[in-house]
Amino acid sequence: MSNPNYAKPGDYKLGALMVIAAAREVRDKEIAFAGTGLPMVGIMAAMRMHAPNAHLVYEAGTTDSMPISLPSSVGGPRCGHKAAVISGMADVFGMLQSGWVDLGFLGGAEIDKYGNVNCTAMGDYKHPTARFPGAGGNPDINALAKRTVYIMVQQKRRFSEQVSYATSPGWRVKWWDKDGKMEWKSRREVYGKRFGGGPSAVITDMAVFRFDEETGIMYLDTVHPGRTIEDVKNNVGFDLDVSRCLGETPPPTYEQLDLLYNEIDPEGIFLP
Amino acid sequence: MSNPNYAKPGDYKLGALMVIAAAREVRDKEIAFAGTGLPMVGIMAAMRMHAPNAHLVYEAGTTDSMPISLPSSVGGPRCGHKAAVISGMADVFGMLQSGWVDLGFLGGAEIDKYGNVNCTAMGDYKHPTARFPGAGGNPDINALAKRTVYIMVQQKRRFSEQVSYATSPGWRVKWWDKDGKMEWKSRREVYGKRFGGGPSAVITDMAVFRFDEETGIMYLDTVHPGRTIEDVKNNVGFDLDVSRCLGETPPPTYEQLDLLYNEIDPEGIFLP
Amino acid sequence: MKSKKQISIQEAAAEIKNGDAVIVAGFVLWRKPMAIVYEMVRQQKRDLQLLGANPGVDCDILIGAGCVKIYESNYVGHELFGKIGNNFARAVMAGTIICEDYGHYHGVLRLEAAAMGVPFLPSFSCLGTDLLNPEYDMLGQAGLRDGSNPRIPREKFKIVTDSFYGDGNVVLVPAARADVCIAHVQQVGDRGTVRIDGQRFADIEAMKAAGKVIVMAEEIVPEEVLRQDPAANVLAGFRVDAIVECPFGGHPGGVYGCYDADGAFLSNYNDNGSRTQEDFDKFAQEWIYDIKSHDEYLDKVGASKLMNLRANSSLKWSTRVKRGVR
Amino acid sequence: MKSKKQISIQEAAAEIKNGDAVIVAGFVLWRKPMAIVYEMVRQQKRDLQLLGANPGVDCDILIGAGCVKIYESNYVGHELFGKIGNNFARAVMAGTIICEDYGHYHGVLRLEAAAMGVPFLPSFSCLGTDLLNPEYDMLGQAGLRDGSNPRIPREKFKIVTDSFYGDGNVVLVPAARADVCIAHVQQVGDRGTVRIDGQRFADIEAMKAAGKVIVMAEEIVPEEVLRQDPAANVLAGFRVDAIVECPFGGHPGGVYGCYDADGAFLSNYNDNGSRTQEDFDKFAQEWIYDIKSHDEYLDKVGASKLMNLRANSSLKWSTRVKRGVR
Repeated sequence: MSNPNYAKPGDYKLGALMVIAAAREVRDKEIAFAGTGLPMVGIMAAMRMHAPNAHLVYEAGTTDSMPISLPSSVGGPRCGHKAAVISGMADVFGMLQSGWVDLGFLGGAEIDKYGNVNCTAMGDYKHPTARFPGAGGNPDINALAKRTVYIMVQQKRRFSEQVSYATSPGWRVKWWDKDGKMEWKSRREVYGKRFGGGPSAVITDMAVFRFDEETGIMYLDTVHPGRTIEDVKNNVGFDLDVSRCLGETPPPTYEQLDLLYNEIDPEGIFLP
Repeated sequence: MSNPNYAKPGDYKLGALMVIAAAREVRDKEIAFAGTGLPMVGIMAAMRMHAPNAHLVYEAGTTDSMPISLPSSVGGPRCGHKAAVISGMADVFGMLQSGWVDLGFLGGAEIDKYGNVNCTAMGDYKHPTARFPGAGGNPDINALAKRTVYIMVQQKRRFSEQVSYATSPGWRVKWWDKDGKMEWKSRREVYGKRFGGGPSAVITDMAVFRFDEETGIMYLDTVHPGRTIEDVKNNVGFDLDVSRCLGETPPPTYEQLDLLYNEIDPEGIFLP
Repeated sequence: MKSKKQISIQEAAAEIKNGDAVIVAGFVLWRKPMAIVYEMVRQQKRDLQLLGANPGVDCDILIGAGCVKIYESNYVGHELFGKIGNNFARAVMAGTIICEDYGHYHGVLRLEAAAMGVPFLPSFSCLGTDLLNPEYDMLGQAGLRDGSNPRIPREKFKIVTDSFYGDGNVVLVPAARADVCIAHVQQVGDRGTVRIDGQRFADIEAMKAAGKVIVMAEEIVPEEVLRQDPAANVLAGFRVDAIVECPFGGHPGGVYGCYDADGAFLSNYNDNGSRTQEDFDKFAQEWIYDIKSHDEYLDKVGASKLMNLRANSSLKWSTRVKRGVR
Repeated sequence: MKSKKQISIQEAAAEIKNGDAVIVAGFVLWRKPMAIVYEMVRQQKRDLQLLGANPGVDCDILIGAGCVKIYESNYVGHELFGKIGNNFARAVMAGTIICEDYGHYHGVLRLEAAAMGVPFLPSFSCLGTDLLNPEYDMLGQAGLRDGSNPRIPREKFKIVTDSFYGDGNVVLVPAARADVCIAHVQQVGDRGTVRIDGQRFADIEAMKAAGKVIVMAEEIVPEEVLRQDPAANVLAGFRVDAIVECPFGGHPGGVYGCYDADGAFLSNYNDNGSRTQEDFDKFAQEWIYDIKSHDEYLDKVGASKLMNLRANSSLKWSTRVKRGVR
């Protein structure tokens, strides 16, 4: 990757940058569980870049497939192309629960500084001001994969001190005692022997974030070209640690743009 | 079945009589789970006699198959012929546990007056004088089917006041409290909502037995031609109720013998 | 020679009674028995309890039409074609349905427990999330967990400690015991044996979890043909109560090997057919109430549209449908 | 082009270490990886803990050869060809192995629990039987349930009361977490994807329950061919550690679609090859120790015998083998 042929500002869209940033999170030979949309494109890009031996699992029941036409849904027929196994959800979620999945690739509506993610509702859960689709496989994949990468939209109200509803567990999580009293505990404590990892990176339209290994608190890793650290801070609802910022998120290369637009998503489904 | 063409003594073997007696226990449209051997032949005979719409399930994973060659094992390829479904054990045992199976057809080494069956060991379990193969699917099928028919050898030591080891539950069963203290309880009490029935008939080389609906105690139903009630009593290790004996077990008809020897088991596998 | 088990779409919907616990099989927008769902709306089902692991457009329509009292699942949306199920979201915000949220795997396990005949199954998922917040047990809050309804367990979940291996916290989720499951598959035998091509989702478990099973299929085929490859079948005919033949019966969803989801239809439903109750009422009038039969529905969708959606038989998806902006 | 995952029978057996918890997949006498089992005897494995739902001739041979310390399962016999596993029965009576009896379904559930990654699964089976007699917990009696061995759960079973539906007594059985599973199937892809024809027994669960998976197959085939019908495959290659090609590798057992069980061989094993330890030692000398390779074994069985056992490709079983007295 020395002297890469980075695309110049204006030559690429934000979506492409996000997808390539996501693709960089995939390591070769990993088993990855992806949701519909940009996560799917990110993994497929990684498999054409540096991770040719990664294995894709989709929650509706396909394992290690080799799509030649970009799926528009994790349940669709394109997900099954040349799969090792087409089965059902019990099979793939069982594989997840028994520790086989290295990487989960997910979205979310709201996140807090510990990486708890909300896909359910804003405001009071019982009388919400906004209702989202619900958990889907988000808590399962995030709880049981070794690492999770989130792809989200950067807005102050979506990066909260505390999420309205913790659909998916972060590094510090809610726990209720037998009397129903809530306290915050470390993810490691709650999952015990089953602890395998947790949220690893958050990729937004402004920046890439990671989590401190000790405290589990989110920090700024890189800022996308054209954005400033100040822009990011202004769009985060908690006091963000920017001290470890490495600088700019590398843009996609022209080769990568060609891959995305001409090979992976030529129809312009997720990358218009 | 009026005026049936019964075979004369000497024209048939005991095995044939037992199989036909077993076949009479099958009702049309029932879903039946059968073990290897005579049980298998009994159900196949019933399906050619009065129960053409019975459905056969074999524990290795075949449902509603239509064997044209007698299987010599519940796990063999002949079990799968023209099945509705070939799957695995989790599927068929799940079907059993969820209440779909009407009739289980089983064998056993020892039985007591309540229909508890031993397939495990004689004498002290920890230092047995004889060891059998073990439970197999016997307790599962007997516990979870609505009726069970046993096909066994008649010997005094095999019809006991109390079995050495209760592998498969009868009408009164062992139960242990939290401190490990054993008491006898009714099957109905132990299975609660899940109670669906229990041992229904025992067919031996001497007689057919059934169980009292109230007490769950075995009684003599019919005696095979050529045997007396006294013969049977002498080969039962507990005080046998013979007051309800209906007389002789009907022998097979010539048509049934033709069916058994020329159609179902022409190779002489289970009916030499 | 009509199969004895074969019934019409109308008869199938009539098998579902007001107040029933119903599982609509399929996955979000794949293999959904939409023709029956539409007919359920026409027949104005009320007070349904929707169980199952994979709701989607089916569920959003049933809620919009006022058929649903209780929803217990994990997701209502249309994936690429609409992030949120609008009718669902509106009903939850207005409190007109009781919404019991579970995670996806827990939804699958609830079906599997019912399929296996056990009251619960264990899992490690969702620990440390609001899905296990005791205050958010909405059926409990509504006073419906008193044991009087055999379809509503006394607890939403239970956390126990593993004593076998010292594995720590384990979540037990209750079986989802339904009155009826309606499914849509590619082929069903004339005596009811079910064949599914492609992903099976949680459909096998769903069909086993219900007291009554109604299977709609793209085609009814001779049982003998299905029995030539029994390992490809998923449920024996004696477990299926009724079958319905209905080509393109999953529209606007798709069916593996048969046709793609109709993305344009779904996007339009999301953008113009469900944003408000008035939008939905208009959509329902046009696409459900004013339509007398599935044939009429297909004609309204249009033959050329169906041919564009139809799957390439070799690839299993449509190579003709326009999906993106290019 | 040899597959990178392909190893020899000798290497496969060498992957199993003394003291390992081992699952031999297959069902009693069907799809048993016998060539590897024989080699385990040659390599004189010791102190094995045999787990799994469907032991048979494999288990009886391993016990006869002194390889086994702990047996946890439900049946050792040869069905029609020998009601009782003689070596097994002798070892239990002599107390030379620890025998932990479970019911068949509980054996399956123990594998399924391990496959799903949970510590236990619930069931209603075996209530009111000595299988749940607390005094007959033989690993407990041997002091091995102290939690120090991660393959031995602290309890044989646990009975709880259902609090969701008031279903009463429920048995929890612990996961069977194995070090190694060896399986035998019809086809495996060159990168390890597993295809099973016919009954799957508890093999899918068994392969998922073990830390290491070794799949022997009648033939290794191009991965691309298996991937043309992924719904017929049962396990992805990345979950398989090593593969072995071995035609007739299940002999004297049978393989669906490939060959019947060799009833004469099994009956002879039962009647003359295992009634006493001396009988077994002679059998083992002749059929295991004195044989250097699987090719030599096949030649000893004889080509005409193999052709008689070979399945009719249309029916899936042999129409040539003599099975009964007529």
